[in-house]
Amino acid sequence: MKVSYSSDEERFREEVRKWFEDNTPPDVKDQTLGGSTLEHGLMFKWHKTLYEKGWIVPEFPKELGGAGLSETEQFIFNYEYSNCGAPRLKTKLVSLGMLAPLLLQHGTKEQQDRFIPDMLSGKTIWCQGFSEPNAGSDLASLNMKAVLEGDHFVLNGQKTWTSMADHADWIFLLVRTDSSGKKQEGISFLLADLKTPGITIRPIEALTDHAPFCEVFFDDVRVPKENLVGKMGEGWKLAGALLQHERLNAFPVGELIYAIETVRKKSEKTIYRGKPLIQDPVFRRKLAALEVDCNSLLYTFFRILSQLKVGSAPGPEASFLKVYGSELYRRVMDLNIEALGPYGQSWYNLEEFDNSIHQATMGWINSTSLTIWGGSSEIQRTVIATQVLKLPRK
Amino acid sequence: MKVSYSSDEERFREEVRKWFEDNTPPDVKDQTLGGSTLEHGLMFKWHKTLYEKGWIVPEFPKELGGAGLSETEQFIFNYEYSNCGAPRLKTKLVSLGMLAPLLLQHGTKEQQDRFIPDMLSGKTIWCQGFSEPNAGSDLASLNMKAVLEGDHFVLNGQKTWTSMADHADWIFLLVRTDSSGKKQEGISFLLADLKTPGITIRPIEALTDHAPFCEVFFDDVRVPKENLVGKMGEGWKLAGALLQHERLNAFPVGELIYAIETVRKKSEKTIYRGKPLIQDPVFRRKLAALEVDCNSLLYTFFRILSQLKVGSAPGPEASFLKVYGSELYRRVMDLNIEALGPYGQSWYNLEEFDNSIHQATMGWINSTSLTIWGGSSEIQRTVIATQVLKLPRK
Amino acid sequence: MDFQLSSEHLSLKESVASFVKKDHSFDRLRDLRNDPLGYSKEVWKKMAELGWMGLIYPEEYGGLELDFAFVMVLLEEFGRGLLPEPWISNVLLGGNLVLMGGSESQKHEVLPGVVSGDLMITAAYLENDGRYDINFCATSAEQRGDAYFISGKKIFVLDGLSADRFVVTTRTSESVADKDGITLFMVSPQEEGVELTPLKTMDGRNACILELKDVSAPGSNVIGEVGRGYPLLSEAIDQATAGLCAEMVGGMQASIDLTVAYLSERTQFGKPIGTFQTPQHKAADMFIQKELALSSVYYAIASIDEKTDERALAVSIAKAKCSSAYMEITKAAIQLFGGIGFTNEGDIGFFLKRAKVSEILFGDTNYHLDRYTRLSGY
Amino acid sequence: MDFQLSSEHLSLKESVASFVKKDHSFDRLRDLRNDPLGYSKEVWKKMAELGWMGLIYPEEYGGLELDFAFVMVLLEEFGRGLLPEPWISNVLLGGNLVLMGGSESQKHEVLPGVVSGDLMITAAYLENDGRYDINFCATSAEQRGDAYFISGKKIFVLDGLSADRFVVTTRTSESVADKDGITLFMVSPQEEGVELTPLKTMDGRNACILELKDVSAPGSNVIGEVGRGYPLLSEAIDQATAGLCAEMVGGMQASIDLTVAYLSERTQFGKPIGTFQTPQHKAADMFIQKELALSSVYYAIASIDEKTDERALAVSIAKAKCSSAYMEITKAAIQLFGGIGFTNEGDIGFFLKRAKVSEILFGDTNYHLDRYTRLSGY
Repeated sequence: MKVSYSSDEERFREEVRKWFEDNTPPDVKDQTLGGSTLEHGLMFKWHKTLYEKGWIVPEFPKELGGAGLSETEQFIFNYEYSNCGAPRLKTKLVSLGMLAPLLLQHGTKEQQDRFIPDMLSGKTIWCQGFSEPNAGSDLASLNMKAVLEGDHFVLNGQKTWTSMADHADWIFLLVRTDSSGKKQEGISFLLADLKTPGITIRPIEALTDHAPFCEVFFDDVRVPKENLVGKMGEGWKLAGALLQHERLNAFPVGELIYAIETVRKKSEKTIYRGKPLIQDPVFRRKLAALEVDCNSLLYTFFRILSQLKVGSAPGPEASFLKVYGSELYRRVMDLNIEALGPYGQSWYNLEEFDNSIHQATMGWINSTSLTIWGGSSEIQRTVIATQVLKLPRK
Repeated sequence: MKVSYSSDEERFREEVRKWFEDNTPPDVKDQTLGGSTLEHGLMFKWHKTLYEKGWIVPEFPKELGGAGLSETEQFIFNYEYSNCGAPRLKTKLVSLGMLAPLLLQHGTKEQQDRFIPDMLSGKTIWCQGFSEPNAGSDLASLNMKAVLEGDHFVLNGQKTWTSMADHADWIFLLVRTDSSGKKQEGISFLLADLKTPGITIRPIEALTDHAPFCEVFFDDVRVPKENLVGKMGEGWKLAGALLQHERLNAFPVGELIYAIETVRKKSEKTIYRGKPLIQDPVFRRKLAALEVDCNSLLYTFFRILSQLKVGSAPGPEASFLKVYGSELYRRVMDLNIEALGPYGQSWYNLEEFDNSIHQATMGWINSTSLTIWGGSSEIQRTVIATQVLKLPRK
Repeated sequence: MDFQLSSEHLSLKESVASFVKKDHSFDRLRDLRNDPLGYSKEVWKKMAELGWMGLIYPEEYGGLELDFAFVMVLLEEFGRGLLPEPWISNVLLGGNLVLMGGSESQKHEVLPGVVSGDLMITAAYLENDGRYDINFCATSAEQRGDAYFISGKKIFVLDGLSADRFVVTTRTSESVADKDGITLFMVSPQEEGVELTPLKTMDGRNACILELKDVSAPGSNVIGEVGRGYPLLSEAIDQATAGLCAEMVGGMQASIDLTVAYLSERTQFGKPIGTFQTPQHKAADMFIQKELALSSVYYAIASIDEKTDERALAVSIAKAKCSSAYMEITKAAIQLFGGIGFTNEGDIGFFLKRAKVSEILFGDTNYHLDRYTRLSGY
Repeated sequence: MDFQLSSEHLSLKESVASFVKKDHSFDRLRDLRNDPLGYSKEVWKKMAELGWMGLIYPEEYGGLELDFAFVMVLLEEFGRGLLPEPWISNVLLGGNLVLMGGSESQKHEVLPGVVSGDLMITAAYLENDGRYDINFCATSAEQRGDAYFISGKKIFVLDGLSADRFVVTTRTSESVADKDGITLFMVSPQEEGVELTPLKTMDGRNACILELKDVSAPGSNVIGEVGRGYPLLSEAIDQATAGLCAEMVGGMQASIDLTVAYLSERTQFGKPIGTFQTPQHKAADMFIQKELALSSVYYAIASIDEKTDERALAVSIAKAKCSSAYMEITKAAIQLFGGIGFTNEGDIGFFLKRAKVSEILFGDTNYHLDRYTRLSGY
């Protein structure tokens, strides 16, 4: 057993850290906590910078546009990326983070060649069309119809909670191609150009007053049948594989560590009754308790990385990373806003306020939703209970 | 609206306080926290003292052996009783606290005359036979058979978690007299003399190393049919009425206040890093937070008392008193043991230790079970959700 | 001991409830987010016409002279609908300071206007580095001749953007965190040297930063005695805090009602999500928290009404309890609503934001637990 | 970075697991509650024969000289079965202090006996009013001629009732709470002036109060240097604490296994209670807590193994995390078992008691969070 990184890994870490220090634009730095607040022009520019460096999807092999990083290097990379305060890139999250790996495994050669290069360069932005108004936690109940007519599927229905749809070019979809059997079995996986006639996009305003997601309506939308991924009726299985792939990355621990570090630094600078807030015995105790939990989660990632090294992929038990991570992140953001004192009640866009206040209040609001998206805490706990602990389902 | 007691109530409070101060034997005082540790001889003696004072069941009308207290006076009485540190009297808990009110409402004149006087004097000790091995939370599933043969019911089956059965004289029982219809409908309510042939009692040792409850086995036990309370098949309704009556008293808030006061006094005397523990900023903050919760619960009893004054009996919403009270009591006992430092790990019967350590460790163990007995927290939360908030059952 | 509401209380409750239903809506809240004031002067005027500004003020100034439980009833209903009008800051804070400490001429100058809704008055007492401590006061008032000259900066002045008068804490003696030596001044925003910076709070209301640069104020603008402003301020803030707690309980109740309705109606996996045990038990916890918070509010309100020595303690208990309860309830509500709970299209999110602002207003849980500790003598 | 166990580790794990299964049972625990020692000398001897006392000791003294991860593997399995034998106090505390600080002759006197299981040695360092502070030491050692004379009282000496030797902290200079000026002495219970008062812990093990009244000890009984005992003690306690954390994680796993089995088999309302959502989600939380605690233990064990500068910090993180996790898991387990969980007839209650004792042993969560704060420099 060893706690330290190897000297190669340490060297890589230093290289990444230094590069981000030197190359992250000031207006991209320290934007992590606020969540979805990075302005879109800035995001595309930052995408391009990373693409040119070859780090837009560093976990991919070099021949596919990545940097061929090992699991540990990838972890180090993500950790240091967060550590510079840059927010997750929504321009790559669903495209390179989810769809590309799926296409590489289950897509046709044509699909791979047609779509992946533009994902890398940032030319094509993708969004994900899974949830529907009546299919949230119960995703398999989805209703959106796709009927094959000649060379085209004809789509009718609605998707919702589609992140970035109003800035995206393409969407990948779970659609119902068969309603006769078990509900999981009639689902297929399609790719659609958002410029296709019949698609209407309506942004949904979140509690942050931004619109990070949209409703997408489909009215007799014709999608060429070569845009089917996998076989007809394989959609549920593909979605499962895609989510499987995401498990380890479902919770960005680097952002958590960045957040708790932010709280610590802030409380060193804030004055309370003549002393730094961090010296207030109750505050420092809360901070210490959170740091213990954050460290334990970080060590858990180390432990899972060790398992990955010897080839055991994390199964459903990795669900707990997302449950615990999101709930812990929420507690960190609670303390972050607590550190602000009266300023914690303020909303954004006021010259008087510095960025850290803006990040704290937006970030706090955002943190309340992390336990909802990507499989709510309730769903994940049920997965742990039934799939990991094997408690009876009925 | 008024927060203070009336001058009559204040006078009564002073009288009760003074009487307990003067008349509570030293070996009965400060025994509340440990739970079920009061030795039985002592308990009977204490019962007799209260009986002679006319305070064994002060909420009863004078003609029935009580002191005819109003709801508020009764609250004051219970509060001050706990405040002297005397533990709840198991010799009256189920007899006068539960069965007697039921007999007064639903029993025959003969049953009342035969049983209630001996409950008052402490001559007859009762225990309650509701739970069975396979009917705990799901009480209506009870299996114990009672078949009417001539003038007698013949009982076969088993009860469990029967408090005090090994010191009791009589037991009241829910038994199954009909298995044909809905499971709630075939249940009847019986009284049985524990000396009847065919009854075997086996004490169950609790985590405290005491045996506060027993299993009671019935093998062809013959119970005269005049010992039926109410009509055949009315048992479930009667049990409901009995539990209804108990709702407000289901959680003894006086004991909670006594407990938190104990923690506060202890932390004033304990020295930590050269100062009283209560001056440790983190400890005092925890204490303050608990005191706020304890006070809020106390005020809730005040609020319910006000409602009782104008005649509105607490409905199922009063379930929350027990849920919150027992969970809060557990947190108080956690802090109580925390205050002890290394002594918190010690077990009893050591001369070196004073009573407060004994009470703390026993009481801590006991507190972990309060959320189980008398309707578990889970059951009570379901009651609140479905009966108070009217959430759909199916 | 009596926590019953009289029929007069209940009749006010009914009037307020029907007013909130008729003259207010969540869509009004949505619109007001883009309004710098965050409330409607028209609605404010209507409230004044109903006599609500003068609820607890003496008849002499146009008030109804009712007991403090009416404040609870009124604010609980405001809280249910999240009515954004600045009742607490005007009636319990600014106007109340004049009522409790002002000279007869000050009272006659100010209170009738508060009662009629024509004069807006709030208090300015928080400063940078003082967090929630109301005794932290670096703003100086220097006497030169007949007048005082005030310099300093106040932050988060509640509803300060529409105020016609500020009651400002200043230091006339002792040092920055002392309770003695604080003097209250009435200052109008038109005075030379007064500068306002508008702020918006998370729940869309207004506040401001108030900067005073050598602002002149005659001695007749002192409220109460020189150097003796702290007890007045403390009393007014306690009353405002108790009022806020009542408002919070109303918000808790509304959050629970909305959540229960949603759980009963939204189906997943073929049945209403309210039939699942985890949502049921969470909803039960929301109910429990609300019940306890409500009791703490009754106690605080009755303590103020009866002017018991324990009223400050009772207020800190209520604020600590309500802050955590409101926060827990609204967080749980968002979680139970899922995605829609996180949008401005649903109503429940407004309660989350109000819960956060309410938690912070007049001191967060830390502040009140700390104050509770000191007041109970350990 | 590598948190993998080698095949050697896994093979020890298997041996220990089968030993625990064969030579231990919960019924043995039930019997041992009435035994003053709370463990079996016979089982102790068997463990020694398997070489486990010498696991990390040098071959020179009969040990196996293995790395610290073997300690984790061993204690995790002990923790699963709640094996009550005093391995931690003897090997990681008493013997370890001699190993780290003793002279060659002390080592040769003590360590072979520890390895063979024939000599029992523990450490005595807690005092009244010192709570968990290991630097709090009022026990004096006064030099008179060639010998020291020790007077004082130590509380909760772990497994002290069967000890043949105590390593006792004494103050030879500085004042009561200083880290400098603490000297370690080896003292045998047969010395004149030594008095033992037996204690029983909540989980049925033994401890004692050790009173020393002018007990004479030659200078050759000093372990390490005079006045420099604190760093040795601190290191040994850190290792013992890391070991305890491994044991705790084993207990967490066993508690979860027992609970899952019960939930799957016990039926109410016509189906296994494990099908209800609330028990399912509670069980999931138990699992989550255990996973995090386990990671903190890996980190602490590996830090000790690698002797990094952060090992004390890593130990305090692990102890804080394991204490709260073990407590939460066992409390939830009792609740899920219902009545049977609260009896001595079920097995799960033993874990609740062990969790409480483990929480307190070597410093509770407050102590370790406080220590974490100081070690991380704020």
